[in-house]
Amino acid sequence: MSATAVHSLWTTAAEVEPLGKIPTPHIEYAQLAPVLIVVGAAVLGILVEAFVPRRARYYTQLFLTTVALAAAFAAVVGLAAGGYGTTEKQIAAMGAIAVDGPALFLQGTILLASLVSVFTFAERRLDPAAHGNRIDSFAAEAAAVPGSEHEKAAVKAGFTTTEVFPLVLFAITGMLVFPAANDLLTLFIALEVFSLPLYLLCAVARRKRLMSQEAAVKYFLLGAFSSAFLLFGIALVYGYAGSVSYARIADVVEGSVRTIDPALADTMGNDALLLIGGALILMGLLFKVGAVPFHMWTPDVYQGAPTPVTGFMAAATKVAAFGALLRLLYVALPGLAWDWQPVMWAIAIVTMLGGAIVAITQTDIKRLLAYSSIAHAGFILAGVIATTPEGISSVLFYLLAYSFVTIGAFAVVTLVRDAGGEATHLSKWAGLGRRSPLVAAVFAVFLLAFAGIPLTSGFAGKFAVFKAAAEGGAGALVVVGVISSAIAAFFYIRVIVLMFFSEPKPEGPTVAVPSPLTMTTIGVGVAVTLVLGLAPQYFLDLASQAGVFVR
Amino acid sequence: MNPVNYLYLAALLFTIGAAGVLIRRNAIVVFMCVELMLNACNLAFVAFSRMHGNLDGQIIAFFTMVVAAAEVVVGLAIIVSLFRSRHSASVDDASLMKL
Amino acid sequence: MSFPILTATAVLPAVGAIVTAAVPAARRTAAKWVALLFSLATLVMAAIVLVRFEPGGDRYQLTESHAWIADFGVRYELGVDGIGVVMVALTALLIPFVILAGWHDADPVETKSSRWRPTQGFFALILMVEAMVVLSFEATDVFLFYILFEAMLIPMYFLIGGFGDRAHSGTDENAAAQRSYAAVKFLLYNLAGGLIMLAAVIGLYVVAGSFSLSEIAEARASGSLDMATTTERLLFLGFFFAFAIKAPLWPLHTWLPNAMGEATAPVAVLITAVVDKVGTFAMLRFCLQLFPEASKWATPVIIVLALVSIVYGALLAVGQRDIKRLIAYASVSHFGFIVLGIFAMTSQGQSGATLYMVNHGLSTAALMLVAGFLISRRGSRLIADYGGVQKVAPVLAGTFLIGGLATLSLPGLAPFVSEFLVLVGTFAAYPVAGIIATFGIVLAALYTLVLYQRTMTGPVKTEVRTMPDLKVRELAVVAPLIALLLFLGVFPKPLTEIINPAVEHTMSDVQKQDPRPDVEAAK
Amino acid sequence: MENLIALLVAAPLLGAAVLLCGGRRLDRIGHWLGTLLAAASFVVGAVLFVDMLGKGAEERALHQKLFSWIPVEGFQADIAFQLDQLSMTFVLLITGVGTLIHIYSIGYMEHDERRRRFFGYLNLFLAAMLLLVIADNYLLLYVGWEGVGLASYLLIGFWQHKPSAATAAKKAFLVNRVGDMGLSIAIMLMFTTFGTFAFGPVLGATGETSEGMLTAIGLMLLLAACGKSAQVPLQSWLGDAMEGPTPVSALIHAATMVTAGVYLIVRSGAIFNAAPDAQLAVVIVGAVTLLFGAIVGCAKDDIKKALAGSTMSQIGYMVLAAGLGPIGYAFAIMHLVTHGFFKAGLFLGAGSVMHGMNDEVDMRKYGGLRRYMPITFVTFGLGYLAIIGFPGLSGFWSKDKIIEAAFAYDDGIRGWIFGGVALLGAGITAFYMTRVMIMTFFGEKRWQPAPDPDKDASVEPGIEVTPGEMPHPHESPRSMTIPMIVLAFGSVFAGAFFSIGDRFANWLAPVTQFEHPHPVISVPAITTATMVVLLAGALIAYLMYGHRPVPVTAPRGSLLTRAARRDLLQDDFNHVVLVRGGEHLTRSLVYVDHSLVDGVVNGTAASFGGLSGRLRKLQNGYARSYAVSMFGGTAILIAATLLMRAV
Repeated sequence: MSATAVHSLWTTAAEVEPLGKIPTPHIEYAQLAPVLIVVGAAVLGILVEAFVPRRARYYTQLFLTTVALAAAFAAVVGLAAGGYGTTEKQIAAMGAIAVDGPALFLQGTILLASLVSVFTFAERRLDPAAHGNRIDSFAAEAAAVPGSEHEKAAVKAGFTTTEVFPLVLFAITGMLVFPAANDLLTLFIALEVFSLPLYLLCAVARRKRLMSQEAAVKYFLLGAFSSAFLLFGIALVYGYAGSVSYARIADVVEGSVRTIDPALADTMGNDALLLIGGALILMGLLFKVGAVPFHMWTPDVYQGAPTPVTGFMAAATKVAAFGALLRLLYVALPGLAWDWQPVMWAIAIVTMLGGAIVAITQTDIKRLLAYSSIAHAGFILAGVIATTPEGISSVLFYLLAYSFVTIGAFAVVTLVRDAGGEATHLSKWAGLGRRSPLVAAVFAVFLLAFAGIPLTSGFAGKFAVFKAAAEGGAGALVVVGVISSAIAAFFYIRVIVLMFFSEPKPEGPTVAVPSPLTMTTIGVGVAVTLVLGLAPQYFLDLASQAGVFVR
Repeated sequence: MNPVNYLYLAALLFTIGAAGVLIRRNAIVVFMCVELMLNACNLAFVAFSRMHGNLDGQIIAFFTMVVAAAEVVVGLAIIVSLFRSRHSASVDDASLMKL
Repeated sequence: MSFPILTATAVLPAVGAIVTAAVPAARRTAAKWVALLFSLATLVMAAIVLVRFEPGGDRYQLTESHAWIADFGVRYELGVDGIGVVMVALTALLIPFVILAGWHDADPVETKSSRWRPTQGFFALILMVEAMVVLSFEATDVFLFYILFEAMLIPMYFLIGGFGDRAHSGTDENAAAQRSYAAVKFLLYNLAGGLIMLAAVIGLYVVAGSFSLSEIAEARASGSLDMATTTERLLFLGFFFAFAIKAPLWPLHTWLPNAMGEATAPVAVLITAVVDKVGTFAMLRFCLQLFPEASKWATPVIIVLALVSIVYGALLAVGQRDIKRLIAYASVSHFGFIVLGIFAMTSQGQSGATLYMVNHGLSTAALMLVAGFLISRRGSRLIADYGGVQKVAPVLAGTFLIGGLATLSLPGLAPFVSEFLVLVGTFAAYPVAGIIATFGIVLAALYTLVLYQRTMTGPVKTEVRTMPDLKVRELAVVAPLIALLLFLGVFPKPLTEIINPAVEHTMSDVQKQDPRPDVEAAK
Repeated sequence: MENLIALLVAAPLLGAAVLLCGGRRLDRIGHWLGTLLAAASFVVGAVLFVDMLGKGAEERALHQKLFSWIPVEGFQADIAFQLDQLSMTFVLLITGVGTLIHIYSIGYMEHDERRRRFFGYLNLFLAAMLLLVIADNYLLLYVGWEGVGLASYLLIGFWQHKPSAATAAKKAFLVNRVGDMGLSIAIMLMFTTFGTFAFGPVLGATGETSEGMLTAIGLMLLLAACGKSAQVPLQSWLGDAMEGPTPVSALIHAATMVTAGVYLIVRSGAIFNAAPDAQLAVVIVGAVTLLFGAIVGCAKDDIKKALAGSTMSQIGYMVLAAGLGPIGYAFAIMHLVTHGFFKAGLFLGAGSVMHGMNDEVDMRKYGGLRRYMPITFVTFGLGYLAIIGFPGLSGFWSKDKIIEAAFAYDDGIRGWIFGGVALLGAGITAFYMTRVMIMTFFGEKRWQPAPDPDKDASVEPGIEVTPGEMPHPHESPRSMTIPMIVLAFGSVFAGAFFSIGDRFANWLAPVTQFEHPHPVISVPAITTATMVVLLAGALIAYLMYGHRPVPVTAPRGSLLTRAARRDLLQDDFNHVVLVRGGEHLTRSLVYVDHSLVDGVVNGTAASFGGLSGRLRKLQNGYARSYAVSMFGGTAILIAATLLMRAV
């Protein structure tokens, strides 16, 4: 930039309006109700931790969380009924948050998924009671060193980490905002708000604590690393467009801004800013999505984290992250489609294939599901690339279908236990079908849904996405997709073979009889899987109505 | 002075931070490097804000600081608990889960 | 609207499956009876369908159509043409025999656990398969068909992998290993085919904007839909690949011997006589109807593949040591004939192919089920372990022989009619192919008679000296099949009358005329 | 009247059904039932015959259509019958001889616990054979054609516990299948050429198509005939077929089924008449087989195998005659009928001999039996005279005519060749039949103790044989002798009855136009020549076997003899080329299927597994390496986006 230009910058900078003119922000509380309810409940939860006696905490927290999530969901439904999904859609909170179809649909999905997975958080019948205290899957006292006297004492005293409930509520808050974020700052904040609690949640497993902590560290460091990239990307895009609001960015990118001051003109000329920035933001989101090559945290974290948390993460995070991705690409950077589409193509392909291929040789059920989630991320990306309304709605539908299958599957994983807690090694699952046909059958249903066998939600979703992709002209992607689903089918089948066709081992694991909580989770999972498989029409309509972004 | 140079500096800092994340073993140091990257971002924001002559960038910088602080809290908690159970803050020692 | 009889025919067995599965573990026999009754009820339903179908009438009859998944342009559309109705009847007819033949196949060896209920599962799965197969024969919506085409793999998979043939060589462990290998192979082969087809199905929608056969046909007729040649060919290949795996056509056949070898005889019948027919049926229904041009384009290659299947399958059957694998390869050969008849694209060929599906179902069922009875008596699948059975169990041997003669399509038995029609139809269009295919009849005689000679004749082996003859239940299975084989061999008219109009429709789809005899042509 | 036709088939078919499905409770009356139904069918045939005689020559043919069998667009096959003079001849022969042999079997199979089933099979055979000859289209004929094949398969392998029998049965069926291929291809050709395969239209329209096509059809029909009538090169099964019970050999493998080929050719006369090349092929096949069978017959020591060779040779005569066209058809059929009488008689005689000799079949272990079983001796003797063509007996009339016709093939070299061959055949026939006669009934006893059935599977079961016991030959029961006597009558008089005034030829003329042959040399000359070679043959045989004692164990013999014992090595050829080759082929294909076709698939799966294993290594558990991949990924991402823009 030449000196004169700098000078002009200088002067324009001097003519900034006096601060007094800044309008006081007005917040549409009604439209933001879902978020506010959840965050409020989270804060309350902290207070509960502080003041409610230990014995009562579990029930108080469980009650609070459930009610809050239910209420929030009710609010979402109310908004949708109020037409905010379609006709009334608007941008709230000074342009920070969009209240439109995709946002509401995804928020609803997240809330429902969270609700059922919170039940698995609260499950405390799986392990035999220690010292007369029911125990759940979270450490008695996360701060205590594993195996130390301190820990033993905590266990003896029957401590439980009820903090997980407020934590999960905070995480959900972030996830609710994430897909609704309408400017890059909100995006970043929402990302952090749901990431930080998740880091902590990963660390508080009751058993295999070393692995749990390791998972947390890896997730945290890599997460922070990626969010740094994201932030830098934001900075660059801001530099390019002079604003972080999606609408503004889109205008600038398309060159349809009314007033162009020289500084903007100058930065607008420099596409590198935009492209690099966009790429960095994309990377930050793809990391959360778990797309190759940003996926490598997934297996380790999924394996190490307490299984309920894994289920929650796998489902809700993906939903939120894809929501944000969609909004970014469709609202902020549609003008850049020609640039990001080819890249996304490549990423989608390697993600589908990579996830499927590496999963073949996995020996731990949680890692297996992690890789399968990677493969599924690839399938969803195929829908994202379509850049058509069908693309959006197909992705929305897929996310809905996928999240419940995932939560259900992980809930089943929590049931299969031996002396060392959950028996996650595949060899332990041999002959499960003979021991407890029902559990095995349920898990088989989930696996078939993952594999995308017709009459399950997995197939409907896969079909919707592939159809959208094909109509969007990505036929080759569809072919790669079906090939990798064929590969993926192999390892899902392998697990089924293991469960049903191989003789049970004498020292095999036992299947714990869960409380109604987990039963509800699994039941809902199965129900949704089959309903979306047999009669998806209603939800497809919902998705396609919700398939339009506000701008 | 030309604000563009601040951008170069920001990029430099960011790269240094990233490199640090990649090469340092000690979790604390790695984490510090991440902080460095965040601050590089802040610098970039401020510089751009200056160029465009609007305040968004500077406000964002404040938000970033808060987030960074929050990250420190969470991060240190995790790292310390890891250190206490393993008596080592090396990132590479934490590799139970692989393949 | 009238009573949805087609849906009923498919729903009935499905309900039966649920009821059967719900029978408490201890009430094993009850479950069997429930299953049998439901299958018989389905047979009655199918009979009603057969009666209410008017050969002269519209192409698709008893149609039903309901909105299903609008977003995918999918409707729940059912309807049967002459071919479909016959296949439905065949399926409904065979299942009771399958159930009856498998009466004791799923009795638990030792009670594993009170919750483990193999018997209920076995019969429920069989009925599930029936439901899906029947519906797939009735579906006139490509998507609906595809769904069932894929979904029926799952119950089949559990039937193969979960209830293996108790007669096996070697230890239980490696038997279980072979069994699950066979099951996985079956599933992956067909799943792969199905997924390729999925791509084609989506492609079809993108091109045609609809899944309904009738709509697409109209669009083609009105010219509003004209596929680019390459597109049509690619889509055709996508569909055909899946069907060729299911059929199975050389070189995609290798899953069949494993599956049929490891599965119990009734399940093997289910595979080859019922499920695989969906593949050949779909070639007629979808490949020719949706992609006539591409079908004609691909004909030469497909005919060659079919010929290879015929000769290759027969030769491999000769080389087998395992009775059931032998029958499996024989089936490969027969499927070769069916495909040949379909793609010869002459009236005789296609009527013959359709008849062949029915007759092959009956003959293989007869042969395989008797083989199953034989194997269950001796506990071995190896041909070498038998000899002189004819002396100790003449009825068993006799029925086995008749089954074998049907397999080698002896004139007077049903398969002859269809095989000859296929041969004539092929010969009229492709003389050389017709002649090569004729070698199949010699090879068929070879493997059948070798099998019979080695197992039934010669000095009585000590192991078979005490072998009991067929029981009443077993006779009840075999006798009706044989009776049908004889009847349809002498009087196939009832079937041909139903089939012919449908065949004419297909012929007009592909715009083919039968080659006229030289004498007339000369005039 | 025509409605009776179906009864011809229905009666024995009913019998077969009842006997085979009836179960043990029918064991006691089964054989009577079977015989009764065979007889019934004969009666029906006779009635129809009388009715037919009542009509003029041209309107004698009867038609009956039961129902349309395979109605498919452009393809009509009916279950319909046609009973003309030709069919009628066969009907009478089949039912007549058939009934006699049923009666014979009652005694012969008396001790066999599966006699009921035996009669069931016999009835099945009758039904199929009758269907074959009264069908009015080639497809229905095909049904009968394969039906008799099946019956023959079942009957040859009737004593299934004998591996040799089972194998022989299988061989017979397979070789016949090769012939059937010819028939089905012929039918396809007819369909594509004429659009139908009913006798009337096809044979009527031969003028409208090319000679080439007709030749092709003719050759295919010839192939079929070769299979069924054991003509070279498909003759190998007939010798082994003698594993079956002797009545079977008499009925199926001498009198009726094996002559079906001749029927087919004569029936298709119109086609052959228009295709001289095909005719030549027929004649050649006939001539070759004629010699082949005769030579084989000379070397066999097994009485039935010797007779089988003779059958082959005699059918060779018929085929040769059939190949000659209108001049030969009538004589072919005539010889067929007479041969039906005397060859059946000979076989029954042989059976009776075996019956008396503990089922010994080796003629070297007979000798001097004429005193012990006079009736058998006389009937057999008459049959012998008939077959060698002793003047006045049946064989003389029929065979002599064929020889004449052969000389009349054309007035060139071919006439001489085929005539000569036919003549030579007559001589050889005289030789081997005399040999059989002498070795069996004359000379000194060469009986051997009975073999041990446990050690030697070749013993027919049911007839209780105490090992080591010397045979005590005795005349067979009346149920067996009566048929022999009846047949003997036929073999004596039938020929003369037919030939006086060309009665038979004229009877057939409406179906197979009849022309008088004009041989290259005069008829009397031919007759005398025949007599000469005949006497020569008989004389040589006498000098070789009657004059000096017959060794019990066969001498090594000349090369030709040894070859002839092994059916002129034709079996060995089959074994080496077809059987061994086939085994190798199948075995290698099994390997291919397993390691190539299947290998490819498994290979792909395995390769994915390997790839997966390698990629897995990237997940090495070090957070920093994950960071590297992220960093690298981002770098690529950025580079890619920038490049996109640059390009």
